[in-house]
Amino acid sequence: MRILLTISLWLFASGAFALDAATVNKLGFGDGDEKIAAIAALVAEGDPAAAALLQAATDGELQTAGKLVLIVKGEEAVNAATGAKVTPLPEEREDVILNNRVRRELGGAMAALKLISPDRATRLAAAKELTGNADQAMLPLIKKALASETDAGVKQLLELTQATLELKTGTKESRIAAVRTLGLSTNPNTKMLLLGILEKSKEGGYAEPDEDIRIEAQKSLKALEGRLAWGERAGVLFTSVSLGSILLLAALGLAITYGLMGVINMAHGELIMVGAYTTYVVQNLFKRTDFFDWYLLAAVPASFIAAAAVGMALERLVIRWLYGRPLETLLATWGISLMLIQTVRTIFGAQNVQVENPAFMSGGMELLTGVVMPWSRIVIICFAGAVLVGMWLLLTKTRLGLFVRAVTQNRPMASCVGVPTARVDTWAFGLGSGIAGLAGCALSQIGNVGPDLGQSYIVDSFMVVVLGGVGQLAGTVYAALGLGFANKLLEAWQGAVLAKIAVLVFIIFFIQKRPQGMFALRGRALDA
Amino acid sequence: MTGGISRRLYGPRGWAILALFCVAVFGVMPVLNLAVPADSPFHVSAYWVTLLGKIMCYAIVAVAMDLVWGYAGILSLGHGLFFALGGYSFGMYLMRQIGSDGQYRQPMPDFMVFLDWKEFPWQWWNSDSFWWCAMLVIVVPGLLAYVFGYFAFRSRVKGVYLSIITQALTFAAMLLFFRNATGFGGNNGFTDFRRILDIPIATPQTRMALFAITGATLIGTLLLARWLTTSRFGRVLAAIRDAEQRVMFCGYDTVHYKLFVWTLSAVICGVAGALYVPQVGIINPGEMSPANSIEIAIWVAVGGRGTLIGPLIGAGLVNGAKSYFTQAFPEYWLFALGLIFILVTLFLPQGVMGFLGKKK
Amino acid sequence: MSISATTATGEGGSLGRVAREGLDSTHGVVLYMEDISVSFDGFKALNKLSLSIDIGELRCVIGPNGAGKTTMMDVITGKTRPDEGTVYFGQTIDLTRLSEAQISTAGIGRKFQKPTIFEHHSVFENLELSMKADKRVRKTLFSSLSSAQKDSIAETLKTIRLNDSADRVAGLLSHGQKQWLEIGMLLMQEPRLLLLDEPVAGMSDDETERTGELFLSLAGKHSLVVVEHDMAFVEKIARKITVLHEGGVLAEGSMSEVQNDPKVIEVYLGR
Amino acid sequence: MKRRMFVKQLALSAAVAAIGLGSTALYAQAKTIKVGVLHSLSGTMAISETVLKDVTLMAIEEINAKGGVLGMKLEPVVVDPASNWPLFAEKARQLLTQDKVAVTFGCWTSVSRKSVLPVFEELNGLLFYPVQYEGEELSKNVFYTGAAPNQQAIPAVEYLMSKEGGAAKRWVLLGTDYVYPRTTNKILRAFLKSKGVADKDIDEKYTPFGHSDYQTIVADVKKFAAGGKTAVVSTINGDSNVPFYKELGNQGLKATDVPVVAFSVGEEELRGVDTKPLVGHLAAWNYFMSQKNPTNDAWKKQWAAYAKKMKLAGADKPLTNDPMEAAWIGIHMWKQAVEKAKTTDVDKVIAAMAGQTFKAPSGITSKMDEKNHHLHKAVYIGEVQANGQFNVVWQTKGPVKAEPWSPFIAGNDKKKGEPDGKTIITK
Repeated sequence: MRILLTISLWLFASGAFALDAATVNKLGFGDGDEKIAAIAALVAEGDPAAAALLQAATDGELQTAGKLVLIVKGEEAVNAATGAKVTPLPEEREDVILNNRVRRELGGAMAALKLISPDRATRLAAAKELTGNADQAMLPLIKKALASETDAGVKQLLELTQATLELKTGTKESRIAAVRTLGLSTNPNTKMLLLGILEKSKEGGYAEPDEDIRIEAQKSLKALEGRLAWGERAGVLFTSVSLGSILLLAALGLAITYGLMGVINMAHGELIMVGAYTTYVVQNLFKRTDFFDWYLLAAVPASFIAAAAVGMALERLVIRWLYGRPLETLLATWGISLMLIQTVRTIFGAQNVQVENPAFMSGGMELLTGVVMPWSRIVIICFAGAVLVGMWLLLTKTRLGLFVRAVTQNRPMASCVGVPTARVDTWAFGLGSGIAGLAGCALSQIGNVGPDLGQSYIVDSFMVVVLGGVGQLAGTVYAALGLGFANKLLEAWQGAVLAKIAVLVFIIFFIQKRPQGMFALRGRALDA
Repeated sequence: MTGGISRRLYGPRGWAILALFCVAVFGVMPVLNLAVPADSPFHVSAYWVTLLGKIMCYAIVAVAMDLVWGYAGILSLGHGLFFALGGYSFGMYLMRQIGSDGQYRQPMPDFMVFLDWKEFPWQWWNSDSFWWCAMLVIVVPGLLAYVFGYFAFRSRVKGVYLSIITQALTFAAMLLFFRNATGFGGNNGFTDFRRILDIPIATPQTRMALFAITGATLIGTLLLARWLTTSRFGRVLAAIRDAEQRVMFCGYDTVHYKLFVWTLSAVICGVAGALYVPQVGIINPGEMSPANSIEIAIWVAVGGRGTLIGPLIGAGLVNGAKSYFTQAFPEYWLFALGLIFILVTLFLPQGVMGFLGKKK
Repeated sequence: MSISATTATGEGGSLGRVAREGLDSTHGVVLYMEDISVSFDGFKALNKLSLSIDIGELRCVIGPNGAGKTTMMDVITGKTRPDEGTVYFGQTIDLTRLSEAQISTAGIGRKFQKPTIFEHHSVFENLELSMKADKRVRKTLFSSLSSAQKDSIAETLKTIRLNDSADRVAGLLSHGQKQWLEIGMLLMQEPRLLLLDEPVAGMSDDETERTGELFLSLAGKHSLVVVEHDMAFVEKIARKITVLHEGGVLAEGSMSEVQNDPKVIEVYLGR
Repeated sequence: MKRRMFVKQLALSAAVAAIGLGSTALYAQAKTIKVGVLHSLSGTMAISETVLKDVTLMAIEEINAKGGVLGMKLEPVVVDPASNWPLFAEKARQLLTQDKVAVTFGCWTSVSRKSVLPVFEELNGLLFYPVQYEGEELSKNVFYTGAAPNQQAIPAVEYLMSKEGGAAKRWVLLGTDYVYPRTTNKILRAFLKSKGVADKDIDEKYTPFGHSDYQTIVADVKKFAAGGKTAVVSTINGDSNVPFYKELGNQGLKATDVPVVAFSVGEEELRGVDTKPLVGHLAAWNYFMSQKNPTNDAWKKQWAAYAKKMKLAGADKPLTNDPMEAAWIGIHMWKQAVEKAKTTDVDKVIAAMAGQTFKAPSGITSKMDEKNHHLHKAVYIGEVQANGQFNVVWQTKGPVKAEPWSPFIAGNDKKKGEPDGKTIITK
C-alpha cells in the first residue's frame, strides 16, 4: 500500500527523495547487464522514488548530461538521484538508450510494482504483462498481491503466473495444484511448460520423476490443447471474414461500374487509391487539432466524395463516349489509371504516405491469449457490412437506384419512359467510384498508401465480381467471403504463395463449371 | 465499298510497305550496322539493333493477338504468359550454353549451384539440346493453350469471363515462377547469356543474325496470318466473332475453330518470346504480370483490330513512344502514354489503321 | 391433351445412338418431341410438350408471348437442354445428345427471331459459310469453291433476290433483305427440317407474299416449322397449326379447327 | 538538339522500317562528363528508387558547384527504366552507347542489376549499385556500395542471439518469395545451424509479391513463439512491409516478446507506418538517419535544403536512409577515383577505386576494398522509436569487410574475392 500511495503521490508532486547514486548511474550509463541489475535493485528498494524513476525510464524521459542522470519532462529536468531541480536545462543531453532486453525487464518491474494499484485496469494489464514475463524473484511480490487481490480476472492471471513459477519448486501438493491451474490457461506458452514435464529424458525415464504430477500434466495439457484448438479455429474464421470483407469492399464499387454498367474499369484500383489519399489529406488536417481520433468521421464522406467526383469527371469526359464498346473502355480506363498514378506520384511523391489509425482502432480484442482480433479489422468488417447495406438500400429503395436498375436493364426503354439516362450513368458511375473511395479509406487503415495501392487490388476485384456473376450483387458478396475463406484455409495449410496460386486456379476451374459466375440466371435470352 | 472480310487486306500499298520492310531488315540494317564504321553518322548502333529487334518481337505478339482478338473476338489478357513460356523454354537452352562461365564457374546455372542442386530438375531434361528447347518453345505454350482453351471453349466461357480467367492464369503462373522452388531462377529469372549454338551472343554479327531472324519471323507471321484470315477459315473466325450462335447453327463446331486459332496464336507468342530473350538478355516472371498482357491488347487496339498490319504499327508506336518518353521526360512519361491510350480510344476507335484508311 | 402420335419412338436399340449417319425417316416422321420440360429458375418454360412433324410438312406454331415457342426451338437445336423428355430427329438421332453444330449438320436449320447474319461479311460470303460442306477446321483452311458450289450460291442468290448485292456487306442490307439472306443461308445448308422464328417480321407486304410462296414451294422437299404472329401470313400458308400455351400444346389442327377451339378462344380473347 | 534527333528516331522506329540514320551522337559540348542515373521513377520500384535519383542529382550538383571533376562539369542523364527489367537492359545500353556516359549510378533489386550486368560487361561500362543484396556475384564493371549479407544479416542475427539482444533460441525467417530473401535465409540457416540451432527451431515462411494480408503469418509467428524465445528475421520486400507492421502492431506482438529484425526496412519504408506500437523492433543497416556525427548532420541539412529547393515530395519531412548514403558514397568515391586516375577511362577508374576512402555520414571512414569492389562498412542495429527513427543499440567494432561469397554456402571457400578480367595498371 505504501508503494502505491507514493506512486500516485509522485504523479502530482515530485517530493524530495534520494536514491543510491551508484544505482542511478548504472541505469543511466551502464551496459545492459548493469542496467538490469539497477532495475532489480530499484524494484527491491521499493522506494517511491525508485518507482518514479522506473516510470520515467519506461516513458523515455531519462537523459544524461555529462555525469548527471536526469528525468526530463518537457522543459523541466530533475536530478534522477536526488530529485533536485536542474536549471537551466543542460544543452548537451543524450537519451538513455534502452534496448528490448532492458525494456522487457523494466516492463516486468513496472508490472510488479503496479500489481497493487487501486485501478483494476492497471492491475489487469500488469498481471497480463507478467504472465509471460515474470521471473522467480517476483514470486513474493505476486503472492503478496494475490493475498490482497479481490478481482477474479486479475486473480486468475496471477494464479497462473504463480503456478508457472511454482511448477519447478515447492511441495508435491503445491506443484500438482500448479499443474491443475495451468490447465485453465489459454496461453500457448503454458503448453510448452506442460510438455516440459512430460518430456522423456535421454535415459528413457521422464524429465519429471513423479508420476502423479505427470498424469495431472497430461490432463491439463489435453484441456489446454482443446482450448487452443478452438482459439485457432476462431482465429482462422476471423481472418477469413476479415480478408473477405476487404475483398468485398474493394470489389463493391466495381460491382456497380463493371457489374451493372458494363464498364471494364481498369482505373477502379486508382479510385480506391484516391480514397486512400483523401483519407491521408483529411488526417493531416486533423493532426493540428485536438480531434485527431475522430478524423475518420470526416475522412469517410470526404473519400467518398473525392473518388465520386473523380469518377463522375471521368464518366463525363471519357467513358460516356464508350458505352457499348466494353473492351475499349478497358483501354481508355487503363490509360486513365496510368495518369492517375502519375498524378498522385507528382503531387504526393513516389513514397508511401503515413495514415495513422485513430487510437480506438489500434490494438485489438484478445479472444484468447495469442488470438487477437485487431480493432481496425473489426471496424472494417462492420464498415463493409454498412457499405453493403447502404448500397443495397440505395439501389432498391431510392429513385436513383430504380433509375440505375432501369437503365442497366434496358437503356432505350428507360430513356423512352423519361429516365434521364445520361445523368443516371454519371450518377451511377459516381456511386461506384465513391464506394471505391470508401474502400480506399478503409484500406488505408491496414495497408500502405502509395501510388501503386490500386494496382494490387484491381486483379482481385475483378476476380470477385466475375466469380460472383456480373451484375449480381449477392454473388459479389458470396464470392468475396468465399475467396477470403479459401485463401485463409489454404494459407494455413500450404503457405501464402501456393494458397494464392491455388485460389486463382480454382477460379479458372470454377468459371469452366459456371461460365457466367456463381449467381448467373439461366435464361433464354439470345446471346448471338 | 465492296467486299466482305477477305478483300480488305493489303492493298498494293501494303505489299509495297512489306517489301520495303524486307529490304530494311535484310539489307539496309545489316549494312549500316556491320559494314559502316562506327564513327560514321550512318552507322546504326547495337542499341538500335536490339531495340528494333525487341519491338519486332512485340510486333509478332501483337499480330498473334490480333488473330484471336481482332478476328475471333477472344480478348486474352494472358498472352504475356505464352510469350514468357516461349522465352523460358529457349532461356533454358541459353542458360545451359553459359557452361562454366557463370559466377560460380560451374557447369550448372548459377541459381542451381546456389540452391545446392546436384542434378537438373526434370523440367531441364535435355535442355542442352537446341532442338529440344526449340521444340519446347512451340510445344509448351501450344499445349498449355490447347488444354486451357479446350476446357474454356467447350464450357463456352466467353467475353469478359474468358478475359478474366486468362488473367488469372497468367497471374498464377507469375506467382509460381517467382518461387525459387519452381526451378526457373525465381525473380531473377534467366540472364547473363553467353552463347547460342556455341557462338558468342554479344557480337554484332550474332545480334544482327537474331535481328534478321526476328524480322523474317515477323514477315512470316504476317503472311501466315494473312493466308489464314483470307481463307474460308478466316471468314468462319470473323463470323464467330460477330455471331457465334449463327455459326454453330450453320454446322461449324466453333470450339475447334477457336481452339485452333488460340493455340496457333499462343505458339506464335512462344516463338516471339524465344527470339526476345537472347536479344534483351533477360527473362523473368515479370513478363507474366497481368499488366504486360493488358499492354499487348493495347498495342493491338492502338494499331487497329482485325487489320494485322495495324497491331504491328501499334506495337511499334507504343513501345517506341515508351522508349523515347522514358528518357525524354522520365518524370512525366506516364501522362503522355495514358493520354495516348485515351485519345486513341476516343477518337480513333479503329486505331491508327482506321485513321489511315479514312484519310485515303 | 395433345393429339400427336409419338408413341413410336421408344423402339429398343435406337435409343442413345449418337448419329452422324443419314436420317432414318422410315415412319414418315422427321421430328418427335415427347414430354419435354424445361424450367428456368422455377419458371416452367416448357411443360411436358409433345409434338411431331412429318416429312415434308409445313407446320405453323402460334401462341401468346411466353408460350414456349422459342424455347421449343432452342431445345430442338440443342441450345437448351430439356430437364426431361426426348427429342428424336427421324427414328434414330437423339438430339438431346448432340451439339448445335452436330444438329445442324444432321440436317436442321434455324432462323432466329432477330435476323442473325454475319454483318461484316458480304452477302456472298454469308451464303458461302452456310453452304453444306465439310465444316471441319482442316478443310476450311484449304478449301476453295468448286464451280458447282458457285452455281448453287448463285442460284440461292437468285431465290432470295439478292443477286445484285452479292458483294455488299450484309450489315448494310435492309431489314427485310436480312431476313431473306438468313433464309438463303438456311437453304444453303440443305436441311431436312427448317425452323423459322417469325420469318416475316419487318417485311413489306410484297416481301411477305413472296416469302409465303417460297415456303410453300419448299414444303414437300423439306419439313418446315414456322413460328409466326402474323395471322394473315399463317392463314395463307398453314395446313396444320399447333397452338402453344404455357409450355404445352393447347390445340392442334387446321386453321378453322383451331380458330373454333374454345380453349384457344379463351387464351387469345381471354377472360 | 538531342530531342529533335530522338523525334526523328522515334518516327523511324514507328514506321518499323527504321533505318537508323545518324544515330551516332556527335555532341558539340565536350566540356561535360555524362553520368547515367538509372533508377525507376515509375512502376513498383519507384517507391524506393526515386529518392536515390534525387540524392544522386544532389551529389552531382554539389560536385559541380565545387568545380566539377577534372575541370569539367558533370551532366546527369536521367532515364526511367520503369521497374521493367528488359527496359533496364535497354536503357543501360542506351546510356552506354548513345549517351556515352562515363559511369552509371542505379538499379535496385538484384534482378535489375542482373539484367544490366551483361550490358555493362559487354560494353565495359561502370555501374555503382547502392543497395544491400544477397552477394554471390562479382563483376569488374560493378561497384557494390550496399551491404553484403555478412555486413547486415549475420551481425543482426548474432546480436539477437546475444544476451543483450534477447538471447533468441527460435527463429522465424520471413520473406517475400524471391531471390534476395531466399538467399539471405539460406545463408542465415547455415549460420544458425553452425551455432547449434536445430532445424525444428527455424521456420521459413514466404509470401507472394505484393502480399497485403499478414493475419495468418502473424498468428503463426505467435504460435511458433510459444515454443521458446523467438526472433523474426524479415526480408519482406518494400511494399508488403506496411501491412505487415500494421498487423504486428494491431495484433499486439511486442518487440520485447518477439523482436522483428528487418533488412529492407529503413526510415523511408516506415514513413507510411505509425511506429508507436512498433517501438523496439529492429533493423540492421550500415547507416541510420539518427546517427549523431558532424558529417551526418551536415549531410542531413544539405538534403533537407535540397529537397526544399527542388520541391521534392516529402520535403516537409526529409528523410535519409542507408541506400541513399550508399549512393552518396558511391558517387563521391567515383569522383575521387577519376581525379586520381586523371581520366574517366573505365579500366583506369576501376583501378583507382581500389582503396579509396570517404568520410561517410554514418560516421566512419568508408573504404573501398582493394580487391572485391565492396565497401568496408560498420554494421548498426537500430530499434524503431515512436517517431519513426531508429536508435542504434549495437554496432560492430569498426568496419567489416564484405564477403560477397558467403562462407556459409558450399563451395564458396574456393572463390577468390576479386572479379576476373581487371586490367592491371602499373604506374
